[in-house]
Amino acid sequence: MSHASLPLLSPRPASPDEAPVLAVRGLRTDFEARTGTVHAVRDVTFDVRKGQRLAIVGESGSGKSALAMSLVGLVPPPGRVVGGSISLNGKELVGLDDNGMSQVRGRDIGLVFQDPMAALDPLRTIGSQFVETIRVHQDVSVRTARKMACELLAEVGVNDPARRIADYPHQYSGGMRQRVLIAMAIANDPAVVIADEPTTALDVTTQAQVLDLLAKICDERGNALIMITHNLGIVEELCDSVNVMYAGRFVESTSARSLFETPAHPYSQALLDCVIDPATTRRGAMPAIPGSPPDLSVDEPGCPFAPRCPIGRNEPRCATERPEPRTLSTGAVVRCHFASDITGGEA
Amino acid sequence: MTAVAVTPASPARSRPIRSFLKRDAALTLTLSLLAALILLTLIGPFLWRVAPDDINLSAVLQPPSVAHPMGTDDTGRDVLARFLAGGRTSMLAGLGIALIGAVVGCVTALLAGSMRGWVDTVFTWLTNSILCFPAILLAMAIAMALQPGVTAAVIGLSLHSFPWYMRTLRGEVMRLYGQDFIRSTTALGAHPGRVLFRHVFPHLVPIMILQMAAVFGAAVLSLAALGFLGLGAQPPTAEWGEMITEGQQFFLTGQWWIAGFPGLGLLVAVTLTTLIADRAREVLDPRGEFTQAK
Amino acid sequence: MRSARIRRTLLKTTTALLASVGLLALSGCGSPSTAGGSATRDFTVNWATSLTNIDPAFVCAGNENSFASNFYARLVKLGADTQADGTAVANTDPARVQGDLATSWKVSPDGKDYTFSLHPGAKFANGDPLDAEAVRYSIMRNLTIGGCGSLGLQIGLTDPALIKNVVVVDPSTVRLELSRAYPAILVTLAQSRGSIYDPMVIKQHGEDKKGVPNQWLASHTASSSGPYVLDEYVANNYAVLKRNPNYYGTPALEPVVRVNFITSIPTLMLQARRGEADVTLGLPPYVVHELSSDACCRVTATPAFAPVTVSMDNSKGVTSNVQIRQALSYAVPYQQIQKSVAYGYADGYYGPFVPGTPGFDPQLSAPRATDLDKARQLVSQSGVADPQIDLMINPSAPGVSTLATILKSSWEEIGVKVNIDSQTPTAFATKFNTGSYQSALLFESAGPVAAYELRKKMTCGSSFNNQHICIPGTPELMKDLNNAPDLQTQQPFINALVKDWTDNAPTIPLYRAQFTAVLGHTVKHFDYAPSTTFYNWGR
Amino acid sequence: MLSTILKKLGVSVATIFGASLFAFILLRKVPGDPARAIAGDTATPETIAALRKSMGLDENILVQYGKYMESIFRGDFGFSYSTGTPVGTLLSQRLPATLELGLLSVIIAIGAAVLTAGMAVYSRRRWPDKALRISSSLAMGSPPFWIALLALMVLSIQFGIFPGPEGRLSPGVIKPPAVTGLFTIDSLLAGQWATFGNALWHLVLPAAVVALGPFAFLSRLYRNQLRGTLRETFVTVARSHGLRRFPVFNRHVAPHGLLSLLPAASLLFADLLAGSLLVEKVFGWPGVGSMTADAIIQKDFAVVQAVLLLAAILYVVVTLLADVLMAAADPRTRVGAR
Amino acid sequence: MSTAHEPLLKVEKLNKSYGRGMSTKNRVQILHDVSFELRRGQTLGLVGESGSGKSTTASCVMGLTGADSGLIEFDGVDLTKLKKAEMRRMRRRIQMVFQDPNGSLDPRFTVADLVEEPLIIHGASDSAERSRRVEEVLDRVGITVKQAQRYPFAFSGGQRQRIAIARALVLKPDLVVLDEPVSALDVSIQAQVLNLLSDLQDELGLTYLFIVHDLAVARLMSHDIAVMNGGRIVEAGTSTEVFENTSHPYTRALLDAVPGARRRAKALAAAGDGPSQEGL
Repeated sequence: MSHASLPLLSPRPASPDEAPVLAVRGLRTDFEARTGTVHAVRDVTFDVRKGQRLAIVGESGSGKSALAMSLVGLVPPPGRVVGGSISLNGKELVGLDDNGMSQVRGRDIGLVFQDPMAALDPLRTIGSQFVETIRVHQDVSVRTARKMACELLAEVGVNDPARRIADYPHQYSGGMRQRVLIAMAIANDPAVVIADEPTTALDVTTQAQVLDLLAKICDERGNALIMITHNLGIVEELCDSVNVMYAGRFVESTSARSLFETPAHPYSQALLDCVIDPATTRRGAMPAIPGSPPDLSVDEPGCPFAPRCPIGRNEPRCATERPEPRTLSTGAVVRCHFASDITGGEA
Repeated sequence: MTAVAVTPASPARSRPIRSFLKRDAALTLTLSLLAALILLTLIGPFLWRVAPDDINLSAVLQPPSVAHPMGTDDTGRDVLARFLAGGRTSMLAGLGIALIGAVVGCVTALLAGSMRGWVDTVFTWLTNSILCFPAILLAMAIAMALQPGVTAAVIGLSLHSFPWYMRTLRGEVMRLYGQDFIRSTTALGAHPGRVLFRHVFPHLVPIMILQMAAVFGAAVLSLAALGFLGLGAQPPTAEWGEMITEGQQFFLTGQWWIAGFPGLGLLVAVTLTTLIADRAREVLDPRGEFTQAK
Repeated sequence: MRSARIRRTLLKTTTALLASVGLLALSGCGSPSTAGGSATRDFTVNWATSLTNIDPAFVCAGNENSFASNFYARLVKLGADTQADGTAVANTDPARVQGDLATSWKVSPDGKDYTFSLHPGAKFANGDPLDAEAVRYSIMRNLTIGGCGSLGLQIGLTDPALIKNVVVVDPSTVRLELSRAYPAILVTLAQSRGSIYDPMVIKQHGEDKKGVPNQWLASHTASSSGPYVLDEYVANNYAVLKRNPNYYGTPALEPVVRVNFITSIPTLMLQARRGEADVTLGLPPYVVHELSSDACCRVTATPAFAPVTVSMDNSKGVTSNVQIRQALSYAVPYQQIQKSVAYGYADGYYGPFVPGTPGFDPQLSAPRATDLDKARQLVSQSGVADPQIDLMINPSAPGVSTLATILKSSWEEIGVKVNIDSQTPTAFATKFNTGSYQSALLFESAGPVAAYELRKKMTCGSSFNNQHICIPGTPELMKDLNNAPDLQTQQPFINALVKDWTDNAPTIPLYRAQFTAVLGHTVKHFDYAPSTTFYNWGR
Repeated sequence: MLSTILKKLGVSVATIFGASLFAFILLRKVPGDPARAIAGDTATPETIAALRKSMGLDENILVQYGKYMESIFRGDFGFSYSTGTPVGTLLSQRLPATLELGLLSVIIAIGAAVLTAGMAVYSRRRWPDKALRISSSLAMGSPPFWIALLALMVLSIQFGIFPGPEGRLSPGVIKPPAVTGLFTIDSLLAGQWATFGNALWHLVLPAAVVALGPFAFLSRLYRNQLRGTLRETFVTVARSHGLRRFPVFNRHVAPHGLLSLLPAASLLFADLLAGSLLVEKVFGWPGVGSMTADAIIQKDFAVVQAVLLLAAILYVVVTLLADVLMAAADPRTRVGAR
Repeated sequence: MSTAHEPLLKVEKLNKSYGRGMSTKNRVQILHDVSFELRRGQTLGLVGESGSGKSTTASCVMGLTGADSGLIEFDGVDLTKLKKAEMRRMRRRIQMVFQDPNGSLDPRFTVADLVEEPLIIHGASDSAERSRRVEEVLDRVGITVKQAQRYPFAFSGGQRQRIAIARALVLKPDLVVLDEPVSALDVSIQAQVLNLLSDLQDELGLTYLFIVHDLAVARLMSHDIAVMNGGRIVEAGTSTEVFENTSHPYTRALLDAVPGARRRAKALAAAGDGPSQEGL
């Protein structure tokens, strides 16, 4: 395993003694489909502390977006949170009515979405949407809100914001729109910013700029950042801790460094193997994960990764017994019966 | 996103209709009601063996009774018998209009959509020119130019229905030609004819069925409207619209059954069609791209 | 703060809608009180008709002539009798004709010249003199225009023309020169054909182009010489008639008459019931029957010149076979038709002209009894195998489809297959007038002169003989009839012609429809003439 | 944008040309000789021949078309022989009535559709949506002339809530001074409140019946549009910023639905002639619709031709207008991308 | 691979513009003088961001879009000069795999029918022979005969892309144009498909024109690389040349933008040691 990664810029370490801003315990979200119930989020537990940059990594269909929407109570119907608790600065969010949730959204939790092209109302100017966003939570005049918006836009790198605030979304490029959306997400200074695949829809060259911006903003303001992504490169570059999600569960929760140096779960390992670096790779075969992700509407008794796992494929235990989270010596929490066998050490 | 796992990842319209029927009680119910109504008007005359044209001057304007379940009109004709005969006229003409429009519209759409260029321009101009007349007005003018009657009404309404098919189908043909699976077939070296008939045409069928349902409903109503204005079916041919006209003056003197039942028949038939088309649209066309006016 | 804003937006969006809904409701509640109020309302005539043209020289239909008659004076007018219910009914006897614009007239000894002395100082509504020149102009216009006016005015005598010339003797005297003595001319002069209009106005509006009647006159009046002025006219919708201040005669009873042209029977019926119309004309018999027992109104029925017939082409096809025609005439259930279609507002007869026409003989034109056996026998005698006829109808007229249905079913009972051929009014008229039909169900308006009717319908080869009736021996009788100056001398020829006609059954008269009017209780004065006018009607 | 409008204008002109040619040729094929119909049953052949000549019926059909178009540009729509009135006069007499009816019915249809569909989509319960679906299906399936009869029977005759089929005003109510020709507006301008009430009272029922079909169509369209827009990302984004359901619905969802409603509503407006055709007759409404119905029965082709042309022009103009409005209302087309 | 190979595909000065009317003002130039060569048995990676013109180039090569000017020479034949029928016959030797496996398979056909269709089009009349070949190629891409009776929607994205590959390969073409064949797939699935493509190339001696935006995938798969930007080829050469001695700033920017690459590159510079794939 040779993804040597020596961080030049050390992210702010999470201080364990600080009370978590956001504490999620045993969160479960279901979608009632005609074909049966899809358990999209299954028993997810994690903490986010002030200034932390947490990554949630998974493939499409792993439940990571459903998780993000569950946190802000915007799971699209027919989906809903069916269990667990989300505690924001001690305030319970699960079971809160929509009005209560509305006060949390934007003010306590900011959201940045995947597709900036579709994330702004095309019929209204950037300014009016921005002002609206500010005035939902802050009792300020339209004029003040507009001024605040201009400042924020300048902060995220929009040139001449006083003029461009009157423009419509389609007059902005994709990258610029994502900057606007980031500015709107932090406009009410939320404690936590959730970014759901914020760069997937952008061109490669723009991606980097937007990521830099997100990091910078959160650093300056001290917001916690939850980065939801499938791209391990982003995780490596941006985040300090990682949760690897598979089939609705966190299969490995650890620090970014530990994940890249000593991935504990076979799935994490396989994912890392799939990452190819254009600078170093050569023509030839690459390691692949066989098979395809499981159907989320069935909840098998064993480890959901077992059929694709180099170890689990041949272990009867993996097919019958669900692995419970275990904490390893590295501090990683892993759901795997054989995690210790790979890394060679158990706490 | 997880929601993706909920909605079918594949185009839903390729699913067999049968499986939907099994699960969709409402659709099954409405479909069987409409089928029952159509069947009733088609075989009704064999069950209710009273000739719709038989007059009986000694039993005029009788309210519904066992002998005349829908009463009699001002010449003593049995309203039920006329209701059944009128329904048959309406249904057959409606089906005819839907079919003629579908065939002509589909052929022109395929021609215009696949050949493009001046063929497309001419057809589009033609259909635009026809569509700027309201259907009923055009049908009236046709009825005026020909002999008023069911035939003229069918011709007029078909003339107005085919551009609707043509417009929707042409758009779909154009869209399909931009689709990768059509491009991939072309890339395989398939003859344009093969692409057209094996790959493009089958995709038009569900849209055509949807459109036919809509056109059928509208056609039945328009036909009745023409009959009401005296330009559709001519007396003594029984047709629901014509029956309403004949019964109109009796409405006010309390003999509601002469115009009441045919109106009810129209209402039920067209409403059922609309409900079915609605439901079918959700099944066949979940994106709602082919929502058609009228 | 936030919720306040939400409430405000909610309010903003719904207020507008609520306001409009409220406004509707308010107006709905407030309005009924403004309806009704017959005391202040203009005298209202609701008429189930649509007029195509109001130029009396040109139009043919009875309704149009009636309407136009309100605006034009005529030299003379018909005498009248009062029937039991108080309605005055015009009498078509030439001997009882009275003066109108003409205060008196003299007939030359040979009966060919009529010299009329006009009302002194009579004026048109616009102030133009209503003098001998206007009379000459008007009568000559009628004669030369080529429409219905010419034939009607001359009682069908066109070869040689009955009216030779009109001579202005002096501004208040005019002489009519006939080619032969013919007293019935006075009856036609009393009809709308004899209307007098202002030549100056017609000239102002483009005169008549050669053979083409003036289009302006189709919806306007050439000033007014009659009791009313056409104040407002919206075709197929309504007309407002106002008293003519310059009228020389007795002023019209009502100062203003509003005529609504309404073809929707339910509307007519409802308004009659609600007392929103003083007179309702042209209702189908069924509705008249319904209203006759309604407290709202009074129904008056008078004999009219309105035969309902089945015309047949006597020259071609099965209908050229006399036995078939007779068979058809015996198979019609006359009694039932009169009862269930005409609801009793009908009289039975069987002849070329209707009862009430001077010269009508009830013996010769007795109603035909329905005799199915005889009819079947006649069919078998005719030698026509599987007889089949097309019956052309114009279903837009009320009652037509009912009648057609009855005819079809009764004729099919004697083995004659009937194909009902529905045509729009125009196509119907064109086909009928060009004689390209086999049989047609016709609601006619006949002239009040027996000889005219016979001439029109029985002259072999005449272009007006749309039935192509040509009975052997009739040309001679017709010649004798044409030469006879007055009814007395005409009667034997009329009787002979009627007999020939009934024997040949060239047409099947189903019944003679009565003129019916539904009157509100406030209507005290009402009269009827072949060209119905409104100026003697009133409250 | 200007070039797009010019192009659309070109298409519109071509469409109207096609439509007018089509209508003209169709109506010249009408059987039955109009000259004979005018002249009546005792007209001489000479009279008929002279009439034919004066009406230009003896000329080549394309020449006739050319002359007809030329006369249209002079504002002369021909002569209606079934009413004895120039068609232009007829239209000016009857268009305001139809326009008034049409405008109110469009307002009712759009208002009701926006309100009901908005409530059905906004409500998180299922029954409002079901109720809307069923009621709009019923409205779509109801024959307007029959509903008109029923409404008259029940609301007017049985309960007397609405006036009978007597046209635009009660008998005896004086017409307001003509300014726009719309009685409601004219009476308001003249300050005649009673007349306004009476005119409106007469309008409501026919307008509601005319609005029935359009309401059904618009409400389902609006419902689908709203539901589609609700699924858009920007709605979720706005919610994620803390906006509550109603403001998001009101400011973001509804405008999109309304924008997409514009072309459909314009089509319906263009289709009003057809709607009024059926309803006017029943209500005795003295508009273009009842005139057309009569003219067609009478084969009065000058009127029918003018109405056909009018309908075509109305359709084309209204759709063009809707296109332009759409473009103007949608910033994506109004303002170019940077 | 040896450079002695004949070029199978030669594209020279290809130009293409879109837009209405004759006036140049309204026309948008999509391709500017695009030229490249592709040698038999090798893979050319055509790299660029969206809108760079790489897909249009592929479309022109396939004859799905007509070029304005330029030469497309396939095995010595100029494709731009071929008549329609000749081009159709030629397509037997040139096949294409599209980006989105959901859209490139007709949902109304079973998988077996879809894979059989190219054989029918190109006149393989013996149905037993056809079935044999369909079975063979499906087996090669890992789809069983039983599965092949199902419709495309019953398959996952990766499987569908394999079906698309089978459909392209059943005619045993010389050149396969791969238009972003893995970009719609998940990371864990990408590798499966890419490996399959490499294996098939080795087995069947296929030549690939590989359209791709992911530089890593491009390097993994290609012998030669051509970088496109704004309708022009800005840099071309062997894979090693382009990636290790990047000359054009645009290519440099692309490489730098890959997440994680920047830090890794700096780290590498610091550590002075390159990680190797062989360790896996």
